[in-house]
Amino acid sequence: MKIKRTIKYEADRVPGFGREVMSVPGCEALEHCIQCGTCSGVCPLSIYMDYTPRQVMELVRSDFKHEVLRSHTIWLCASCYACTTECPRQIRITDIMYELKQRAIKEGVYPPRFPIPVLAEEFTKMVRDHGRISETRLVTKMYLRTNPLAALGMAGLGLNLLKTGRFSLKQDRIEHRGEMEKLMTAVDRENRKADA
Amino acid sequence: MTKEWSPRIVAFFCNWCTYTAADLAGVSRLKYAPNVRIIRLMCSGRVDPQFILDALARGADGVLIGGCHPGDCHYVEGNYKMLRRFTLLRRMLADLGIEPERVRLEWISAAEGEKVKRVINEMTEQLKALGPLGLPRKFAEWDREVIALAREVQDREAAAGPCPERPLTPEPQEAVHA
Amino acid sequence: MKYAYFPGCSLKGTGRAYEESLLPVLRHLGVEVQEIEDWNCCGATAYMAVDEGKACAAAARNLALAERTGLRQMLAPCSACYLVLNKAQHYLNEYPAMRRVVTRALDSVGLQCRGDTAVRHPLDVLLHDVGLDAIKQKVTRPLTGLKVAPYYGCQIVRPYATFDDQANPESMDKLLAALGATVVRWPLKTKCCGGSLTGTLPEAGLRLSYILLKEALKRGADVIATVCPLCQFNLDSYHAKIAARWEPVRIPTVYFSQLMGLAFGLPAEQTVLHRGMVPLRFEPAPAAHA
Amino acid sequence: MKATRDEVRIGFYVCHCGHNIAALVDCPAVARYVGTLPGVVLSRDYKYMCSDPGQELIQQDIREHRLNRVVVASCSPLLHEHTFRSAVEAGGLNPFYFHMVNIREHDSWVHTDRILATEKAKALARAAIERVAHHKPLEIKKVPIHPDVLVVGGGIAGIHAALTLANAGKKVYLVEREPSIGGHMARFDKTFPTLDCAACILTPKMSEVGSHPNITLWTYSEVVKVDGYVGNYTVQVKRKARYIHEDLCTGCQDCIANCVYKEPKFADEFNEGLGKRKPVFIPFPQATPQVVLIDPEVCLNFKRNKNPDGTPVVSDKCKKTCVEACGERGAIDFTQKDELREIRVGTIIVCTGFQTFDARRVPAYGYGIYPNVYTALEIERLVNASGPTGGEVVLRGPKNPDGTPRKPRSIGIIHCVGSRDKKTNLWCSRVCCMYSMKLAHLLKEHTGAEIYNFYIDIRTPGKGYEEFYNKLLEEGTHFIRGRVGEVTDWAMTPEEEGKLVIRVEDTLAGVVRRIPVDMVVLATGLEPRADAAEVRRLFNMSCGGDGWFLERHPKLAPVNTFTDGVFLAGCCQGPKDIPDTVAQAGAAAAEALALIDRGYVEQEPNTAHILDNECSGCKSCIPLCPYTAILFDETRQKAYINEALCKGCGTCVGSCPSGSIVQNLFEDEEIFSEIRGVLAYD
Repeated sequence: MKIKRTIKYEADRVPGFGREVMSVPGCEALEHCIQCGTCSGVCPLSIYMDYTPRQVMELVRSDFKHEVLRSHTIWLCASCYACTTECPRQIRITDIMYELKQRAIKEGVYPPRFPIPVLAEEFTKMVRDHGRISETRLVTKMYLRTNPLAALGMAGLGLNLLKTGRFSLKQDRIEHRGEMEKLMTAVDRENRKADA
Repeated sequence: MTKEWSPRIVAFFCNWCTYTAADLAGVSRLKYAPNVRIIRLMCSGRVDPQFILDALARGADGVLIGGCHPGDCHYVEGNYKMLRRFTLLRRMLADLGIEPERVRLEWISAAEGEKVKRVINEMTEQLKALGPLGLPRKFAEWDREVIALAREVQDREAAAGPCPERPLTPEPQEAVHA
Repeated sequence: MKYAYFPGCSLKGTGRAYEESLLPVLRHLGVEVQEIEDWNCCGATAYMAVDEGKACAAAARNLALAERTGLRQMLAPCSACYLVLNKAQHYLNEYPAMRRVVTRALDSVGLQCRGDTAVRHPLDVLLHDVGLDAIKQKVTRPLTGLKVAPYYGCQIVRPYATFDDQANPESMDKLLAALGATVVRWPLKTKCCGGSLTGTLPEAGLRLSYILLKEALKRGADVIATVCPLCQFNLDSYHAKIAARWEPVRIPTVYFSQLMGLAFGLPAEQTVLHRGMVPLRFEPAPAAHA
Repeated sequence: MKATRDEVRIGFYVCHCGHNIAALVDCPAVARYVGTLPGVVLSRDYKYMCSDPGQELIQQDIREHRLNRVVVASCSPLLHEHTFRSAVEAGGLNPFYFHMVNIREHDSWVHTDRILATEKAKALARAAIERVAHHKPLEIKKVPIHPDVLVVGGGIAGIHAALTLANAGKKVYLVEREPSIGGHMARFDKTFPTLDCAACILTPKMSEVGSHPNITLWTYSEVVKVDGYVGNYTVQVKRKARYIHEDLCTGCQDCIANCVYKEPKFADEFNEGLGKRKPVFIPFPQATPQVVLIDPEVCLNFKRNKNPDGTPVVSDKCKKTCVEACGERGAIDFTQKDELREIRVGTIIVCTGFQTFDARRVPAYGYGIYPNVYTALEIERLVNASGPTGGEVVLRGPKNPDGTPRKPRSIGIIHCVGSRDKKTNLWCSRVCCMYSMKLAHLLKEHTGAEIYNFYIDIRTPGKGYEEFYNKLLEEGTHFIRGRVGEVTDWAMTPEEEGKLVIRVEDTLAGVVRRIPVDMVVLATGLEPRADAAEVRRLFNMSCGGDGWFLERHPKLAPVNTFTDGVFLAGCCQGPKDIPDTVAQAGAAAAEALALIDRGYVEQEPNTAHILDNECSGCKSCIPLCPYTAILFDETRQKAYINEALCKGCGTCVGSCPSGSIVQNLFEDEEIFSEIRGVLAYD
């Protein structure tokens, strides 16, 4: 029998983390959470989560940063907004999940070869470089980076897409190339200014 | 000025709704800007336009009037009567070159402590942006100008030589607003 | 009626059947659309997970381009685009700090965004601008006998849509009924299809698609009608995997616009039913009086 | 003017109110500052001015220092003006030689900067000093109180208040909108936590109301207009046509038995539409008064269209078997019209109650979509022995294959429906936890079903309430802490087939669960009645932001309103259970009695009068007065004010072009000096 320490010490907290998250636009209402569990009750993916959405909310509020950023929950959120519309305290839970994903990516604390952040990263790169997404190409790239074997398993799907005329590895792009990159650099610059 | 300038607001609140709402804001420990001095009246209908002009003339940068919501007046329709006078007054103020934002009428019910806070904070910010009205100082300046002008006329007339119909020494000028 | 049209990446790729069927239907109803010049990816759900400022900037570039057309209304058929563009507009109007950053970023590429273009969904436009009566008039081959499960998915009713009820949307129900189809009532019409998780975490994602397909079949539906390229993809493309993991639940999933084309009697290259992996086999007969 | 100034001797007191004021206002500094102002002979700061020693201090100073004006800077005048006026009077001065400065509610409690708060206190104090110099001695007027009382609403609150007053010998008008008194309580089966039957404890009180010589009971009636003021209200009551002469009906119900409709056919309001009634009906067996009524919407003797004035058109198409059955009693009258009655009362008690939250507003719980989803009030009727099923709990949905009604084997009770939710009502409705547990107990008793309670928090603050919770736990009722996400009818697993499935996070276990049940009960919350805003206007009351009627003070004046002589009781003021409602109704009755038995009310002498010499006779004030207190003397061409009618709003004063109207306590000079005072700092 393998046993694990589950107690939390004050040293496990990162004081200020909760406040920091709650200061992000869209995340303010978290302070009103009454832990009713409606979010988990309506979440179609809560059945796979290590922490239910409700627990994530409490962990954020209580500054348990490491637990939250390492949880699978934030990656399982499919952005269906059911929790956000049903929450009796109008907490924008989906937006909080986005915020937590961002922080996890920035800090690089997600599991290696974990496909979801990789997809997000490839996605943003493609938008930055080309302005548009070529889905099949994007998905192929994601599989190659995370699980090449699974890409083989998807071969049947690719074939079907090809048959229905929906498969293309051609990269679609906007005319004003470089404009997206310029735009994103400008956002970075403005954010840095705002932080300073 | 040694102290940073901060607007002064004189408020006329009706006893039944807005004054009570301000009490509620206090009981609820809401925090708002300390720039307002509240004067209690029984009804906003009691607010005489002269009160507003007098407050501005004596150095207020803004005047806030608080009454019950339309239809809720404790005295049936005092607030409507006020609204009528207020609309006229605002037009007049604009003609005098006083920004209409300086005089504000708000319906605040006894339950709306939160609104008292919001309105006072908003108005304080607005007046900060507008800057001081400073009527007393302006009056003093005008008075000085008027007196100086009168002196000038006297001097000129004196220089022009005596005029048989008029006495030589003019009557002393009194400051109009001092 | 003229709208700036934002197709989005999916409608040019795996979801091309949506665009291919929607545009002829709109034309048929006298709705003009003008594709926004040089639009870019809206940012979808993935971008929000990386940086909300950039996500807003990417979306705002499209809003700015739409404003340039002078058309005050923008049509966004893809659910993700519809949500993201609306969300960006909300953020720009609610958070001054965000607006500042985005305005300056747009400025660096010579664009301005006022943020006052109404971002609208085709269902909204069809029901409220065109009207069911006008649609009914165009129906030459009513879909009599076809049992359709209307599937709205998540992102057009939650959280920013105002054109339909969040819990029980009915715009597509009414539209399908106007086409002569039998509308199947089911409680899953706004449940999540799994989104991008079908690709990234199939066990979790596909299960959601499986539940939808199974329930639609159980309620006697012949076909599922969708409004979203990702939903259509998820419900249409993974039948083999779903059958292997759980049980076969074969039922076709098409865009509502394809069903409209069918009812309007538009030619096959405008209903593009051949693009579905599970084919819809239904030939509506011409209306008796037509 | 200079002369009066010289005579003025003001005493100034600034109150620390413990730390309430002193924490943010430098009271000694305020006292020092005020001490330098002209006319002030004495300026003190003191810990608690409202305490006995504080008041004695004022009296002593008046005598020793020959003060003739007093100013106290402390809390809101709405709280303690009366206290200090009395102290000034006890010191030998006219009580109106006093003015109060509010530096607590309007200063120390709402600011954060000590220097600025102190500055503000000084400015306000200075204004009062300037003002009080102009005060004049005034007389308090006494107005007699009409001893009759109007009680609006005949639920348990109204019933209890009316009986208390009537038993004290006062004449009471009890006006109820519905055809019978009893309110919500009459529909309940048992009451928590004692489980005594609601009807058993309520009906004796109802019949006592019906037969009490001091109570005039008007059911099926509504108050439509209220005029006057404390002690002297004139009220118009609309008595709606019930097409039955109340005084002739004996309650025999022969008309019902002989109605042309052999079977009851129309949804019965009292049973939440679960049962049926005829067009001529009595709401429920114990209805008070025992008088039937006819529903013109469905009675065959009326046409479905209406007269232009909204009254139904008599068709005379029906055989009128009811009239035949009534025979020479002749109680039925199809031509009856709504009737207006006017009464005079001195005090009013408003007990208009609540409405239950409309469960359709939470579509995720499926009310109105799935037949086996019920509201709690429906269950109250379903478990009641005199309810539509005779107390048998059977499902509304499809029957068994053999045609017998299905009985639930598992039941989910969802708490907090519509409550604690920013999208609907943010407040906790206070009674749902307890009534849900009561229903859990009753349903278990009736069906033996497996019962699940889904709650956010269990709230049992009441005598015997926590013990009741404990009893439920012993009975094996499941308690799952989690707000239900959704109720649907799609099955994941074979055991879910044909059931309603509740999806919820069991937050204590930290897992998401799907629980199939046969019946779902929604514990809907309490909310203000849809017409609360109109009722509020009618009686000149205030509503809180949430829509409940506002009490004068949440702790110290819980049954008073901002209008003197109008009191509140029961759920119209906020959600509460029966014991609290009855206690509040008793309190409201006691407040009314206190007024009546004193026999008079004191009126603030803040009325207006016209300076005869200065009135130009322009008549512009006359239409402004809502009380028609301003009259015109044609011979002298002057206006004059009937001070008995004047309420003291000052609207005429504010608009008199010649400035010839004076309002006591709010004279122009008093207000101008206050303006001068608040602006004279820096």
